[in-house]
Amino acid sequence: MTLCEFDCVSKWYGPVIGLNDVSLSIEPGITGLVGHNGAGKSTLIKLLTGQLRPSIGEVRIRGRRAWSASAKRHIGYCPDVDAFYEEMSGRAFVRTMAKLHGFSNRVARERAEDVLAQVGMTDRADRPLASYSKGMRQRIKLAQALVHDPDLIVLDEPLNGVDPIGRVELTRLFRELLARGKTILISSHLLDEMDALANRILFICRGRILASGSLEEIRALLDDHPLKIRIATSRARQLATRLLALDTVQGVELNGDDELLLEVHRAKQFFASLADVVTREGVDVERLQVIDASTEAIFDYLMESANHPR
Amino acid sequence: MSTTITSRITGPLSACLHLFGLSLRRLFRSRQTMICALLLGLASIAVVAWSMRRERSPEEFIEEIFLAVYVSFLLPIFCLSYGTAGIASDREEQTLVYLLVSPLPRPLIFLAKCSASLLLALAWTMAGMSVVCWLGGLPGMEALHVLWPAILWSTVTYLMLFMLFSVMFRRATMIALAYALFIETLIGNMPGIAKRLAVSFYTRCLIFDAGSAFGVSPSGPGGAELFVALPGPTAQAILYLLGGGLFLGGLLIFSVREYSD
Amino acid sequence: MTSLLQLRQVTHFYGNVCALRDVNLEIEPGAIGLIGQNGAGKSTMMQILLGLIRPTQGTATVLGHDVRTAGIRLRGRVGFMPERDSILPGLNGIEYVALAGELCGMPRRQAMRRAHETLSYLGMEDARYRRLEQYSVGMSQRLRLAATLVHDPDLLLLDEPTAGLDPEGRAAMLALLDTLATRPGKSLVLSSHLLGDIERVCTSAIILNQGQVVGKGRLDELRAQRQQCYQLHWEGDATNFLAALRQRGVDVQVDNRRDQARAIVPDGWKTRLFFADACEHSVLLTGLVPEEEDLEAVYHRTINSSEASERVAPRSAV
Amino acid sequence: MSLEAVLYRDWSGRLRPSWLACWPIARTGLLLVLRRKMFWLLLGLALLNFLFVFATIYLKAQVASQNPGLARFVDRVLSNVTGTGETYRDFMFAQGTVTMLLLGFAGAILVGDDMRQGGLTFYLSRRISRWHYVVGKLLSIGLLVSLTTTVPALILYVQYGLLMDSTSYFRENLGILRGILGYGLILSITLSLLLFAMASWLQKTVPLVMSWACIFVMIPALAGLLRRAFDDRNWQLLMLWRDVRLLGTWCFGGIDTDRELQLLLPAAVIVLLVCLLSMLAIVPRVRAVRVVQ
Repeated sequence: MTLCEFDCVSKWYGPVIGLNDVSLSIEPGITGLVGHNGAGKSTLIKLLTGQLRPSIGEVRIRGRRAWSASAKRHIGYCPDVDAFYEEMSGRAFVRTMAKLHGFSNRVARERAEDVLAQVGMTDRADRPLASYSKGMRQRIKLAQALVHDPDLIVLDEPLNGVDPIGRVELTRLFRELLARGKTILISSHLLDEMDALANRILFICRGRILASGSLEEIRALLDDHPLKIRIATSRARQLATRLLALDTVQGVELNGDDELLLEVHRAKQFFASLADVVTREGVDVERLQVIDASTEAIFDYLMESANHPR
Repeated sequence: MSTTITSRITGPLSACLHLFGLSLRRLFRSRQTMICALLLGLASIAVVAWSMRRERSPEEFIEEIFLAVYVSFLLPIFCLSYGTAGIASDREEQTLVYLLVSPLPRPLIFLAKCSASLLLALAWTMAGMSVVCWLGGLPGMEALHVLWPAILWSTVTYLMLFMLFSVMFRRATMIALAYALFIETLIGNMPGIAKRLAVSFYTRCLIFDAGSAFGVSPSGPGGAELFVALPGPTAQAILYLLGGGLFLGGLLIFSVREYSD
Repeated sequence: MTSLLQLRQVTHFYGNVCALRDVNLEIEPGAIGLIGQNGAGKSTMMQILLGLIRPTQGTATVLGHDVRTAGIRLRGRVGFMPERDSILPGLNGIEYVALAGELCGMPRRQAMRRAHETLSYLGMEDARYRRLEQYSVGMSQRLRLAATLVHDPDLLLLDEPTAGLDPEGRAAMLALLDTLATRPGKSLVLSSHLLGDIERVCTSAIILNQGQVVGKGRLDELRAQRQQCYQLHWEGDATNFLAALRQRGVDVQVDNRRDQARAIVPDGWKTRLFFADACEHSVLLTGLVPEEEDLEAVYHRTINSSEASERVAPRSAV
Repeated sequence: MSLEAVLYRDWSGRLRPSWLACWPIARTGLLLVLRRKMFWLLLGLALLNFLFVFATIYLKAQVASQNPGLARFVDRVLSNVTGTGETYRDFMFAQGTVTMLLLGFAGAILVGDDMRQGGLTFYLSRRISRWHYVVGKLLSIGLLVSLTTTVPALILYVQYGLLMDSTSYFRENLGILRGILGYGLILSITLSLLLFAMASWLQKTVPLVMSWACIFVMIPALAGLLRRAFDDRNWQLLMLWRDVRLLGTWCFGGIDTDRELQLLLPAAVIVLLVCLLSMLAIVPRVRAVRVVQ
């Protein structure tokens, strides 16, 4: 039986549409749900975890409706809001959650220790939650999501506000969970965040699943997507003239005397030529930065290429 | 491994019991408890002052203390303190999501929360009543014997009403405050049968019915004619129905409601 | 016009805690950066400059006003932009800015006119009539700046104006501050813990540490004491590329992601060498971002290097 | 053609004295309150009583000119609206409940939120001192109180006079005007100080409304109880709202009985004491605020 599937699901709040005719099934591995804020990510997740009911269609977890209590047994949810029963310690919180899942006191204690060890919080779990750092709070949230050993783990923006070191550790943790045969759904508003993490990407925008596939497939789809690049150098004019001669460069904008904004396609080829030009001309580039394309921009691009296939 | 862990789940009943205990603890340790204690303290001082003077009859006790201070103010505030906190405070602190995604059926969640609030509210109203009556001396104790059922059922009804607020509104406490302090008083003092829309009307009906042996009756200009009391059993039946209806309403709304914030 | 501000042996205590100790400063009008970590005394300094608190000892004169006696009058000529909060939910943009003008003593109609003018100057024409609770962080930061500028102050005091902004928002805010700093006859004091902010906007800086002025001077002098560091991004197998860089004396620290690294370069480094090496080892260099060194390191060095000279020739004017 | 409009422009007008800034503070406070729908509901409730008295005055005038016999009957039935000082005093007293409710809920918006969410930083970093801010906010609360008491009472007064046959009502009853203004002023001052003090300490709406209810519902109930228990009317002094009413009666020149005369002085002392205590409570709160974190 499939773990989780959306069957022509739409959801609206009053006149506002949150999700528009989405059909998908979540496959084993790590799935990244990518979309900007307001694209429908949280609606999808709330439907999946049974906090909302679809207006049209059905969400099924192991064949049962997601809204029903029995479906929730299979899902562990790590919410995006940073809220706990603040007066408790981390350990007490996880135990409480275990008991709310129906474990007896003794089993709940075992389970709590087990998951605390999994997230690496065993020795720090007795401090009150209010004194935790963002990363530690994130781990406790993760621990409570694992406490009933669910098949599907849903993580809503788990890397938001976590420092780089914390990110690395959490990423490692997700991989360990994957190795133990869990299915994981991670949402994020940055495609780059999924780079090192997801096997499969669901690209969501304006309430619709725009693209799904492996990261490579998505990247390939986006390879031709024009990039915006910022270059700062003291010899901007000279460099601009040289770069204009490249056929990968579609536009150059001179921003002040020492900054260039480039629009390029076929990025790989461009970077190779750029290094070449810089070395040959002896120009010192103080900054070379790809300006992150917003998911909105990618959406527009994908819509465009869907409407006018080349 | 998955199956072994899942098989150790004992079922929704123990989870429900645990939620009940958890809610009870959290509610008891909240600020509301302090406010209730403070109010009861203030009232007690007044009652002590009242009872120091010459001998009093139970009738005077009921009219001057019980109705004026306890029924019109302390009772709704006690119920409000725990009733609205039931679900609205979880929602305010954004912790409701943990309950909503847990494999507990929603009606059971409501039931557990509701019984925790009810237990605490009943403890406060009953203890508060006992304290007030005890401090009122002999007339107070006499009154206590006949009055407690009226207060018990009023507490249940009030609490169910405030639980309903709690399920429906995010700012349940403010709405309930405005209701208890203003709308109840306003409606309760209207002429005709309009006052039957207020919970406190039935409480007073029950008190007048039970206290008739002491000669308690609606006072003030117009008195009984203006009050249009219902007979005790009718009032009691209405309170049962009202309490039950409000409970079912809260249960139903909580079961189908989507908390998307 | 005499000096912008003059602090003579200013010491301030909160109870037993010493927030400022024996500060002597004399500063000419211009754009001045105020650098220091939390608790270094920045906020106390700001409050003294605003005439909100009186220093326990010493005298402070700002724009010719003694802060002890002319606090309110002084605030008519100084604009202060607080770090956060200070938003009144329920008002809209134009009302908020006009209110700020009126509180500074402008007549109502003038305040209204000026509010429109200031908001459009800051590029917020479209958001003027929106409620403040709907503003994004960047917008509300700009709005606060507008409320500070509305009465055309001679001195702008900005407390962490880039806090909580994303890189784009920060760049936009800094560009704005940069143009503000060039207004003739006006000064600004910018408090921040990011050296990059100050570098972009200011010409001179004061470094505070534990309530004392540990460094002051023109920015180019401070800059000279800084290490150059870049964040590199690439595509392809970079083993040889990184080895080549290390050979040139670059200190390379590779991230876990294996496609980016931090490179601390030696003095006199030319960035074209990055590209040359990349070319040679067939690596695609896709990103090269100068990194702002953490302030802490800079001023620890400042403390160490300036300690000796401070003892010999203490407290020269900036 | 000139392009100067896009550049930064100087402004070199004269700045006005700081105390004039109290008015924008008060105005903004009122604006913030009136932007909430809930307060329009409460104001609507306050309007009900006003409309009732308004209609009564109109009805009486109408009937009096058409049917003197009926007029006497109407006078007997609606004996509380007679155009004397008592009419207006009772009207303003009756507005108490709604006013209390309005203030209880407005306290957090006017004062509490500023303290809690850093709005004070905004005010205090301008060309005003803390005391200008306090006065502005007090003015704001005072205006809110007048909006439900003094202003409608004044309108009723004018209406009553205009519906008379000559201007003699205005000429003979100047004392009433003084009474309305005096009572209104005492109400505004007392309540604004008390509300500011409580809101600056409690800040959030729920505890504020609870404590506010304690003062205006619980304590009066207790006072009534104690009065009956000891058969001593002096306990009535615990009811702040009644004390203010007594002072109001004095403003209207309507103190007739010895009983009221005896209570007048203690009532004044209590009201003054409340004001004084409130001020004492306000001072440390306002001083403690740090503008820069």
